[in-house]
Amino acid sequence: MIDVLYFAWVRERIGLPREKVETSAATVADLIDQLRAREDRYAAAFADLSALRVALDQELSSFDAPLSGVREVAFFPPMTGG
Amino acid sequence: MIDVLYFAWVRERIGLPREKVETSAATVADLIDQLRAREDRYAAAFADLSALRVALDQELSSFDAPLSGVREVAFFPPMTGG
Amino acid sequence: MKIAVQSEPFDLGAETSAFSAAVTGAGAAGAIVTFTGLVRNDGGALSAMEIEHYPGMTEKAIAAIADEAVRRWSLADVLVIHRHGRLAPGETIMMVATAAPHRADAFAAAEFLMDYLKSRAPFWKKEIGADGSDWVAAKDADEAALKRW
Amino acid sequence: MKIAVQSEPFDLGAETSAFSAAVTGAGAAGAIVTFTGLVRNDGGALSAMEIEHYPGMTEKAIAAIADEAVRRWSLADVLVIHRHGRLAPGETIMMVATAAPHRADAFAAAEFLMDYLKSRAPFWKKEIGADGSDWVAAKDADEAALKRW
Repeated sequence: MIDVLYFAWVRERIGLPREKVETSAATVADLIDQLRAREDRYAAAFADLSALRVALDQELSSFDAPLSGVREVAFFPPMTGG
Repeated sequence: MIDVLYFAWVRERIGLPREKVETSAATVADLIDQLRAREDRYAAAFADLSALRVALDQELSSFDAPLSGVREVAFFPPMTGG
Repeated sequence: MKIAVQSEPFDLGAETSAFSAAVTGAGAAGAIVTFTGLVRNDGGALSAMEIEHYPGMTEKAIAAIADEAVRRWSLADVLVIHRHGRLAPGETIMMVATAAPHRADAFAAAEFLMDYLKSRAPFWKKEIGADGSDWVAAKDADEAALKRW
Repeated sequence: MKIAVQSEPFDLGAETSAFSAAVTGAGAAGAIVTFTGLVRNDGGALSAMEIEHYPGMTEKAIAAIADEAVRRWSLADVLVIHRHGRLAPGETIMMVATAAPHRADAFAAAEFLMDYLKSRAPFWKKEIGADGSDWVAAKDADEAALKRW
Protein backbone atom coordinates (compact mmCIF):
# COMPACT_ATOMS: atom_id res chain seq x y z
CA MET A 1 0.00 0.00 0.00
CA ILE A 2 1.28 3.39 -1.02
CA ASP A 3 -0.11 6.89 -0.39
CA VAL A 4 -0.74 8.68 -3.67
CA LEU A 5 -1.32 12.46 -3.56
CA TYR A 6 -2.63 14.76 -6.28
CA PHE A 7 -2.33 18.56 -6.44
CA ALA A 8 -3.73 21.44 -8.50
CA TRP A 9 -5.41 20.37 -11.75
CA VAL A 10 -4.26 16.77 -11.30
CA ARG A 11 -6.30 16.70 -8.08
CA GLU A 12 -9.25 18.34 -9.84
CA ARG A 13 -9.20 15.93 -12.80
CA ILE A 14 -8.95 12.84 -10.63
CA GLY A 15 -11.43 14.26 -8.15
CA LEU A 16 -9.61 13.54 -4.91
CA PRO A 17 -6.56 14.87 -3.07
CA ARG A 18 -5.12 11.53 -1.95
CA GLU A 19 -5.80 7.83 -1.85
CA LYS A 20 -4.14 4.60 -0.82
CA VAL A 21 -3.15 2.40 -3.75
CA GLU A 22 -2.41 -1.32 -3.64
CA THR A 23 0.40 -1.78 -6.12
CA SER A 24 3.32 -3.94 -7.07
CA ALA A 25 4.57 -1.36 -9.60
CA ALA A 26 8.37 -1.33 -9.83
CA THR A 27 8.67 2.26 -11.02
CA VAL A 28 6.65 5.49 -11.10
CA ALA A 29 5.92 4.84 -14.78
CA ASP A 30 4.49 1.41 -13.92
CA LEU A 31 2.28 2.99 -11.25
CA ILE A 32 1.04 5.55 -13.79
CA ASP A 33 0.17 2.75 -16.24
CA GLN A 34 -1.80 1.01 -13.49
CA LEU A 35 -3.68 4.23 -12.59
CA ARG A 36 -4.38 5.11 -16.24
CA ALA A 37 -6.04 1.71 -16.72
CA ARG A 38 -8.48 2.36 -13.87
CA GLU A 39 -10.83 5.01 -15.25
CA ASP A 40 -11.06 7.82 -17.79
CA ARG A 41 -10.41 10.53 -15.18
CA TYR A 42 -7.03 8.93 -14.43
CA ALA A 43 -6.26 8.50 -18.11
CA ALA A 44 -7.09 12.21 -18.59
CA ALA A 45 -4.91 13.33 -15.68
CA PHE A 46 -1.94 11.28 -16.89
CA ALA A 47 -2.42 11.89 -20.63
CA ASP A 48 0.63 14.14 -21.02
CA LEU A 49 3.52 13.28 -18.73
CA SER A 50 5.54 16.28 -19.94
CA ALA A 51 2.98 18.45 -18.10
CA LEU A 52 3.45 16.47 -14.87
CA ARG A 53 5.96 16.28 -12.06
CA VAL A 54 6.38 13.59 -9.43
CA ALA A 55 7.71 13.60 -5.89
CA LEU A 56 8.68 10.44 -3.99
CA ASP A 57 8.51 10.82 -0.21
CA GLN A 58 8.43 14.60 -0.74
CA GLU A 59 11.51 14.80 -2.97
CA LEU A 60 11.22 15.68 -6.66
CA SER A 61 11.96 12.60 -8.72
CA SER A 62 11.61 11.16 -12.21
CA PHE A 63 9.14 8.83 -13.87
CA ASP A 64 11.66 6.02 -14.19
CA ALA A 65 12.54 6.06 -10.48
CA PRO A 66 11.99 2.78 -8.56
CA LEU A 67 9.15 2.66 -6.02
CA SER A 68 10.72 0.17 -3.65
CA GLY A 69 10.59 1.51 -0.08
CA VAL A 70 8.60 4.58 -1.10
CA ARG A 71 5.60 5.41 1.11
CA GLU A 72 4.27 8.57 -0.53
CA VAL A 73 4.01 9.44 -4.23
CA ALA A 74 2.70 12.84 -5.32
CA PHE A 75 1.67 13.93 -8.82
CA PHE A 76 1.27 17.59 -9.77
CA PRO A 77 1.80 20.12 -12.58
CA PRO A 78 4.99 22.24 -12.79
CA MET A 79 5.15 24.44 -9.72
CA THR A 80 4.21 28.11 -9.81
CA GLY A 81 5.29 29.54 -6.47
CA GLY A 82 7.03 32.79 -5.63
CA MET B 1 35.21 84.64 -11.03
CA ILE B 2 34.34 81.00 -10.64
CA ASP B 3 33.30 78.99 -7.57
CA VAL B 4 35.70 76.10 -7.00
CA LEU B 5 34.60 73.36 -4.59
CA TYR B 6 36.67 70.57 -3.06
CA PHE B 7 35.38 67.38 -1.45
CA ALA B 8 36.76 64.49 0.63
CA TRP B 9 40.57 64.22 0.63
CA VAL B 10 40.89 66.95 -2.01
CA ARG B 11 39.21 69.30 0.47
CA GLU B 12 41.47 68.06 3.26
CA ARG B 13 44.69 68.46 1.26
CA ILE B 14 43.84 71.95 0.05
CA GLY B 15 42.46 72.88 3.46
CA LEU B 16 39.21 74.49 2.43
CA PRO B 17 35.84 73.40 1.08
CA ARG B 18 35.37 76.17 -1.50
CA GLU B 19 36.84 79.38 -2.80
CA LYS B 20 36.31 81.93 -5.53
CA VAL B 21 38.99 81.85 -8.20
CA GLU B 22 39.78 84.61 -10.66
CA THR B 23 40.67 82.80 -13.85
CA SER B 24 40.82 83.10 -17.58
CA ALA B 25 41.47 79.35 -17.98
CA ALA B 26 39.90 77.97 -21.15
CA THR B 27 39.53 74.39 -19.88
CA VAL B 28 39.44 72.46 -16.63
CA ALA B 29 43.01 71.32 -17.30
CA ASP B 30 44.11 74.96 -17.63
CA LEU B 31 42.43 75.80 -14.33
CA ILE B 32 44.21 72.87 -12.66
CA ASP B 33 47.56 74.13 -13.99
CA GLN B 34 46.81 77.55 -12.55
CA LEU B 35 45.88 76.06 -9.14
CA ARG B 36 48.90 73.73 -9.06
CA ALA B 37 51.21 76.73 -9.55
CA ARG B 38 49.80 78.45 -6.46
CA GLU B 39 51.11 76.39 -3.54
CA ASP B 40 52.35 72.93 -2.60
CA ARG B 41 49.00 71.91 -1.10
CA TYR B 42 47.35 72.46 -4.49
CA ALA B 43 50.17 70.68 -6.28
CA ALA B 44 49.70 67.75 -3.85
CA ALA B 45 45.92 67.65 -4.35
CA PHE B 46 46.21 67.69 -8.14
CA ALA B 47 49.31 65.45 -8.40
CA ASP B 48 47.46 62.47 -9.88
CA LEU B 49 44.53 63.39 -12.12
CA SER B 50 43.58 59.72 -12.58
CA ALA B 51 42.53 59.78 -8.90
CA LEU B 52 40.31 62.84 -9.43
CA ARG B 53 36.92 63.59 -10.87
CA VAL B 54 35.47 66.95 -11.90
CA ALA B 55 31.93 68.31 -12.07
CA LEU B 56 30.98 71.46 -13.97
CA ASP B 57 27.84 73.15 -12.66
CA GLN B 58 27.05 69.90 -10.82
CA GLU B 59 27.39 67.59 -13.84
CA LEU B 60 30.25 65.09 -14.10
CA SER B 61 32.63 66.26 -16.81
CA SER B 62 36.14 65.74 -18.15
CA PHE B 63 39.43 67.57 -17.71
CA ASP B 64 39.48 68.82 -21.29
CA ALA B 65 36.01 70.40 -21.02
CA PRO B 66 35.79 74.16 -21.73
CA LEU B 67 35.06 76.47 -18.78
CA SER B 68 33.23 79.16 -20.73
CA GLY B 69 29.91 79.94 -19.02
CA VAL B 70 30.64 77.63 -16.10
CA ARG B 71 29.93 79.07 -12.65
CA GLU B 72 30.83 76.16 -10.37
CA VAL B 73 33.69 73.66 -10.69
CA ALA B 74 34.05 70.83 -8.17
CA PHE B 75 37.02 68.50 -7.69
CA PHE B 76 36.77 65.27 -5.75
CA PRO B 77 37.98 61.66 -5.66
CA PRO B 78 35.98 58.83 -7.27
CA MET B 79 32.63 58.56 -5.50
CA THR B 80 31.94 55.91 -2.89
CA GLY B 81 28.22 56.13 -2.18
CA GLY B 82 25.66 53.40 -1.75
CA MET C 1 17.33 31.50 9.19
CA LYS C 2 13.54 31.80 9.32
CA ILE C 3 11.22 29.87 7.02
CA ALA C 4 7.46 30.24 7.35
CA VAL C 5 4.67 28.68 5.28
CA GLN C 6 1.37 30.16 6.40
CA SER C 7 -2.10 31.21 5.31
CA GLU C 8 -2.07 34.33 7.53
CA PRO C 9 -0.97 37.70 6.11
CA PHE C 10 2.42 38.98 7.23
CA ASP C 11 3.54 42.55 7.86
CA LEU C 12 6.23 43.34 5.29
CA GLY C 13 7.50 46.38 7.20
CA ALA C 14 7.66 44.57 10.54
CA GLU C 15 9.35 41.50 9.01
CA THR C 16 11.90 43.71 7.25
CA SER C 17 12.59 45.63 10.48
CA ALA C 18 13.00 42.46 12.54
CA PHE C 19 15.28 40.85 9.93
CA SER C 20 17.39 43.99 9.74
CA ALA C 21 17.60 44.40 13.52
CA ALA C 22 18.80 40.81 13.94
CA VAL C 23 21.61 41.11 11.39
CA THR C 24 22.71 44.63 12.33
CA GLY C 25 23.06 43.52 15.94
CA ALA C 26 25.59 40.95 14.78
CA GLY C 27 27.38 43.69 12.79
CA ALA C 28 28.67 41.60 9.88
CA ALA C 29 26.03 42.62 7.35
CA GLY C 30 26.54 45.55 5.01
CA ALA C 31 23.69 44.75 2.65
CA ILE C 32 20.10 43.58 2.94
CA VAL C 33 17.94 42.69 -0.05
CA THR C 34 14.24 41.93 0.21
CA PHE C 35 11.87 40.69 -2.46
CA THR C 36 8.11 40.77 -2.02
CA GLY C 37 5.61 39.14 -4.35
CA LEU C 38 2.14 40.66 -4.57
CA VAL C 39 -1.12 39.60 -6.19
CA ARG C 40 -1.40 41.87 -9.25
CA ASN C 41 -4.68 43.48 -10.02
CA ASP C 42 -4.39 42.86 -13.79
CA GLY C 43 -6.78 45.66 -14.65
CA GLY C 44 -9.51 44.45 -12.33
CA ALA C 45 -9.93 41.09 -14.10
CA LEU C 46 -8.70 39.13 -11.10
CA SER C 47 -10.93 38.78 -8.05
CA ALA C 48 -8.67 36.47 -6.04
CA MET C 49 -5.69 34.15 -6.18
CA GLU C 50 -5.82 30.72 -4.59
CA ILE C 51 -2.50 29.14 -3.67
CA GLU C 52 -2.35 25.39 -3.10
CA HIS C 53 0.69 23.76 -1.55
CA TYR C 54 1.99 20.37 -0.44
CA PRO C 55 2.18 20.46 3.36
CA GLY C 56 5.33 18.76 4.59
CA MET C 57 7.17 18.88 1.29
CA THR C 58 6.84 22.67 1.04
CA GLU C 59 8.85 23.39 4.19
CA LYS C 60 11.52 20.83 3.25
CA ALA C 61 11.85 22.15 -0.31
CA ILE C 62 12.20 25.75 0.89
CA ALA C 63 14.75 24.76 3.55
CA ALA C 64 16.81 22.91 0.92
CA ILE C 65 16.75 25.96 -1.39
CA ALA C 66 17.75 28.30 1.47
CA ASP C 67 20.54 25.92 2.57
CA GLU C 68 21.87 25.90 -0.98
CA ALA C 69 21.90 29.73 -1.01
CA VAL C 70 23.86 29.75 2.26
CA ARG C 71 26.37 27.30 0.73
CA ARG C 72 26.83 29.36 -2.44
CA TRP C 73 27.09 32.88 -1.05
CA SER C 74 28.54 34.56 2.00
CA LEU C 75 25.33 35.36 3.85
CA ALA C 76 24.63 36.66 7.35
CA ASP C 77 20.98 35.52 7.30
CA VAL C 78 18.09 34.35 5.11
CA LEU C 79 14.32 34.73 5.51
CA VAL C 80 11.54 33.11 3.46
CA ILE C 81 7.82 33.59 4.10
CA HIS C 82 5.30 32.07 1.66
CA ARG C 83 1.54 32.14 2.03
CA HIS C 84 -1.10 29.72 0.78
CA GLY C 85 -4.88 29.88 0.58
CA ARG C 86 -7.07 32.61 -0.88
CA LEU C 87 -5.51 36.03 -1.45
CA ALA C 88 -7.06 39.26 -2.73
CA PRO C 89 -5.42 41.57 -5.32
CA GLY C 90 -2.73 43.68 -3.66
CA GLU C 91 -2.06 41.15 -0.90
CA THR C 92 1.48 39.96 -0.29
CA ILE C 93 2.05 36.38 -1.48
CA MET C 94 5.56 35.89 -0.18
CA MET C 95 8.84 37.53 0.68
CA VAL C 96 12.50 36.63 0.86
CA ALA C 97 15.24 38.59 2.58
CA THR C 98 18.99 38.10 2.44
CA ALA C 99 21.74 39.78 4.46
CA ALA C 100 25.38 39.68 3.42
CA PRO C 101 28.64 41.53 4.01
CA HIS C 102 28.55 42.73 0.37
CA ARG C 103 25.74 43.73 -1.96
CA ALA C 104 26.55 41.37 -4.83
CA ASP C 105 26.03 38.33 -2.58
CA ALA C 106 22.79 39.70 -1.12
CA PHE C 107 21.34 40.37 -4.61
CA ALA C 108 22.49 37.09 -6.15
CA ALA C 109 21.17 35.02 -3.24
CA ALA C 110 17.77 36.78 -3.31
CA GLU C 111 17.42 36.19 -7.07
CA PHE C 112 18.51 32.57 -6.67
CA LEU C 113 15.93 32.03 -3.91
CA MET C 114 13.20 33.56 -6.07
CA ASP C 115 14.10 31.53 -9.15
CA TYR C 116 14.07 28.29 -7.18
CA LEU C 117 10.97 29.07 -5.10
CA LYS C 118 9.17 29.80 -8.36
CA SER C 119 9.83 26.42 -9.97
CA ARG C 120 11.02 24.04 -7.24
CA ALA C 121 8.83 24.69 -4.20
CA PRO C 122 5.46 22.89 -4.34
CA PHE C 123 3.04 25.78 -4.73
CA TRP C 124 0.39 26.12 -7.43
CA LYS C 125 -1.45 29.35 -8.18
CA LYS C 126 -5.01 29.56 -9.43
CA GLU C 127 -6.40 32.85 -10.69
CA ILE C 128 -10.04 33.43 -9.90
CA GLY C 129 -11.81 35.99 -12.06
CA ALA C 130 -15.33 37.02 -12.97
CA ASP C 131 -15.34 34.53 -15.90
CA GLY C 132 -14.10 31.52 -13.96
CA SER C 133 -10.78 30.30 -12.71
CA ASP C 134 -7.55 29.03 -14.23
CA TRP C 135 -4.37 27.43 -12.96
CA VAL C 136 -1.37 29.65 -13.68
CA ALA C 137 0.83 27.90 -16.24
CA ALA C 138 4.53 27.56 -15.49
CA LYS C 139 6.57 29.70 -17.88
CA ASP C 140 9.46 28.38 -19.95
CA ALA C 141 11.32 31.51 -18.84
CA ASP C 142 11.04 30.44 -15.20
CA GLU C 143 12.54 27.04 -15.93
CA ALA C 144 15.22 28.69 -18.06
CA ALA C 145 16.04 31.09 -15.20
CA LEU C 146 17.33 28.13 -13.14
CA LYS C 147 20.06 27.48 -15.68
CA ARG C 148 21.97 30.62 -14.80
CA TRP C 149 22.87 29.33 -11.32
CA MET D 1 9.08 58.55 -7.02
CA LYS D 2 10.65 59.62 -3.73
CA ILE D 3 14.26 60.76 -3.39
CA ALA D 4 15.61 61.87 -0.02
CA VAL D 5 19.12 62.98 0.94
CA GLN D 6 19.25 63.45 4.68
CA SER D 7 21.40 63.20 7.79
CA GLU D 8 18.55 61.81 9.93
CA PRO D 9 18.07 58.07 10.37
CA PHE D 10 15.16 56.48 8.52
CA ASP D 11 12.94 53.60 9.55
CA LEU D 12 13.55 50.78 7.06
CA GLY D 13 10.38 48.91 8.05
CA ALA D 14 8.17 52.00 7.89
CA GLU D 15 9.66 53.12 4.54
CA THR D 16 9.18 49.62 3.11
CA SER D 17 5.57 49.49 4.36
CA ALA D 18 4.73 52.93 2.95
CA PHE D 19 6.35 52.14 -0.42
CA SER D 20 4.49 48.84 -0.62
CA ALA D 21 1.15 50.35 0.41
CA ALA D 22 1.43 53.04 -2.28
CA VAL D 23 2.11 50.58 -5.10
CA THR D 24 -0.33 47.87 -3.98
CA GLY D 25 -3.10 50.45 -3.88
CA ALA D 26 -2.46 51.07 -7.57
CA GLY D 27 -2.56 47.29 -8.17
CA ALA D 28 -0.09 47.06 -11.06
CA ALA D 29 2.89 45.87 -9.04
CA GLY D 30 3.62 42.18 -8.60
CA ALA D 31 7.15 42.57 -7.26
CA ILE D 32 8.95 44.84 -4.82
CA VAL D 33 12.71 44.74 -4.28
CA THR D 34 14.47 46.70 -1.56
CA PHE D 35 18.16 47.12 -0.95
CA THR D 36 19.52 48.52 2.31
CA GLY D 37 23.14 49.47 2.93
CA LEU D 38 24.42 49.28 6.51
CA VAL D 39 27.62 50.37 8.23
CA ARG D 40 29.50 47.11 8.81
CA ASN D 41 31.15 46.49 12.13
CA ASP D 42 34.30 44.98 10.58
CA GLY D 43 35.19 43.08 13.72
CA GLY D 44 34.97 46.10 16.00
CA ALA D 45 37.72 48.04 14.17
CA LEU D 46 35.32 50.71 12.96
CA SER D 47 33.96 53.25 15.41
CA ALA D 48 32.05 55.40 12.91
CA MET D 49 31.54 56.19 9.24
CA GLU D 50 31.44 59.78 8.03
CA ILE D 51 29.67 60.41 4.75
CA GLU D 52 30.38 63.65 2.88
CA HIS D 53 28.24 64.74 -0.04
CA TYR D 54 27.84 67.56 -2.54
CA PRO D 55 24.60 69.37 -1.67
CA GLY D 56 22.71 70.31 -4.79
CA MET D 57 24.51 67.94 -7.11
CA THR D 58 23.61 64.90 -4.98
CA GLU D 59 19.86 65.28 -5.47
CA LYS D 60 20.23 65.95 -9.19
CA ALA D 61 22.56 62.99 -9.73
CA ILE D 62 20.22 60.60 -7.88
CA ALA D 63 17.18 61.90 -9.79
CA ALA D 64 19.00 61.37 -13.10
CA ILE D 65 19.89 57.79 -12.11
CA ALA D 66 16.32 57.06 -10.99
CA ASP D 67 14.90 58.58 -14.22
CA GLU D 68 17.21 56.36 -16.25
CA ALA D 69 15.95 53.29 -14.34
CA VAL D 70 12.36 54.28 -15.09
CA ARG D 71 13.25 54.63 -18.79
CA ARG D 72 14.95 51.24 -18.97
CA TRP D 73 12.53 49.05 -17.04
CA SER D 74 8.80 48.75 -16.58
CA LEU D 75 8.50 50.12 -13.04
CA ALA D 76 5.52 51.10 -10.91
CA ASP D 77 7.62 53.18 -8.50
CA VAL D 78 11.16 53.95 -7.27
CA LEU D 79 12.45 55.11 -3.88
CA VAL D 80 15.95 56.27 -2.94
CA ILE D 81 17.01 57.45 0.52
CA HIS D 82 20.68 58.24 1.19
CA ARG D 83 22.11 59.60 4.41
CA HIS D 84 25.17 61.77 5.02
CA GLY D 85 27.02 62.77 8.17
CA ARG D 86 28.35 60.58 10.97
CA LEU D 87 26.95 57.05 11.29
CA ALA D 88 27.64 54.34 13.86
CA PRO D 89 28.23 50.64 12.99
CA GLY D 90 24.93 48.91 12.30
CA GLU D 91 23.20 52.11 11.18
CA THR D 92 21.45 52.21 7.81
CA ILE D 93 23.34 54.26 5.22
CA MET D 94 20.80 54.17 2.44
CA MET D 95 18.02 52.22 0.78
CA VAL D 96 16.49 51.82 -2.63
CA ALA D 97 13.14 50.24 -3.45
CA THR D 98 11.69 49.31 -6.82
CA ALA D 99 8.20 48.09 -7.70
CA ALA D 100 7.38 46.44 -11.03
CA PRO D 101 4.79 44.18 -12.60
CA HIS D 102 7.44 41.41 -12.87
CA ARG D 103 10.32 40.37 -10.65
CA ALA D 104 13.09 40.53 -13.27
CA ASP D 105 12.48 44.26 -13.79
CA ALA D 106 12.33 44.99 -10.05
CA PHE D 107 15.63 43.16 -9.44
CA ALA D 108 17.45 44.63 -12.44
CA ALA D 109 16.36 48.19 -11.65
CA ALA D 110 17.42 47.86 -7.98
CA GLU D 111 20.85 46.55 -8.96
CA PHE D 112 21.23 49.25 -11.59
CA LEU D 113 20.33 51.94 -9.03
CA MET D 114 22.87 50.54 -6.57
CA ASP D 115 25.67 50.29 -9.13
CA TYR D 116 25.12 53.88 -10.24
CA LEU D 117 24.59 55.33 -6.75
CA LYS D 118 27.86 53.68 -5.74
CA SER D 119 30.00 55.33 -8.41
CA ARG D 120 28.01 58.23 -9.89
CA ALA D 121 26.31 59.97 -6.98
CA PRO D 122 28.59 62.45 -5.15
CA PHE D 123 29.08 60.74 -1.77
CA TRP D 124 32.40 59.97 -0.13
CA LYS D 125 32.81 57.62 2.81
CA LYS D 126 35.42 57.96 5.51
CA GLU D 127 36.00 55.16 8.00
CA ILE D 128 36.86 56.30 11.49
CA GLY D 129 38.60 53.73 13.67
CA ALA D 130 40.65 53.58 16.83
CA ASP D 131 43.88 54.09 14.85
CA GLY D 132 42.71 57.07 12.81
CA SER D 133 40.55 57.59 9.78
CA ASP D 134 40.73 56.79 6.08
CA TRP D 135 38.73 57.66 3.00
CA VAL D 136 37.18 54.56 1.47
CA ALA D 137 38.84 53.91 -1.90
CA ALA D 138 36.64 53.34 -4.92
CA LYS D 139 36.92 49.76 -6.13
CA ASP D 140 37.74 48.82 -9.71
CA ALA D 141 34.91 46.28 -9.37
CA ASP D 142 32.41 49.07 -8.73
CA GLU D 143 33.45 50.92 -11.88
CA ALA D 144 33.40 47.63 -13.82
CA ALA D 145 29.88 46.91 -12.52
CA LEU D 146 28.57 49.89 -14.55
CA LYS D 147 29.62 48.21 -17.79
CA ARG D 148 26.94 45.53 -17.52
CA TRP D 149 24.13 48.04 -18.01
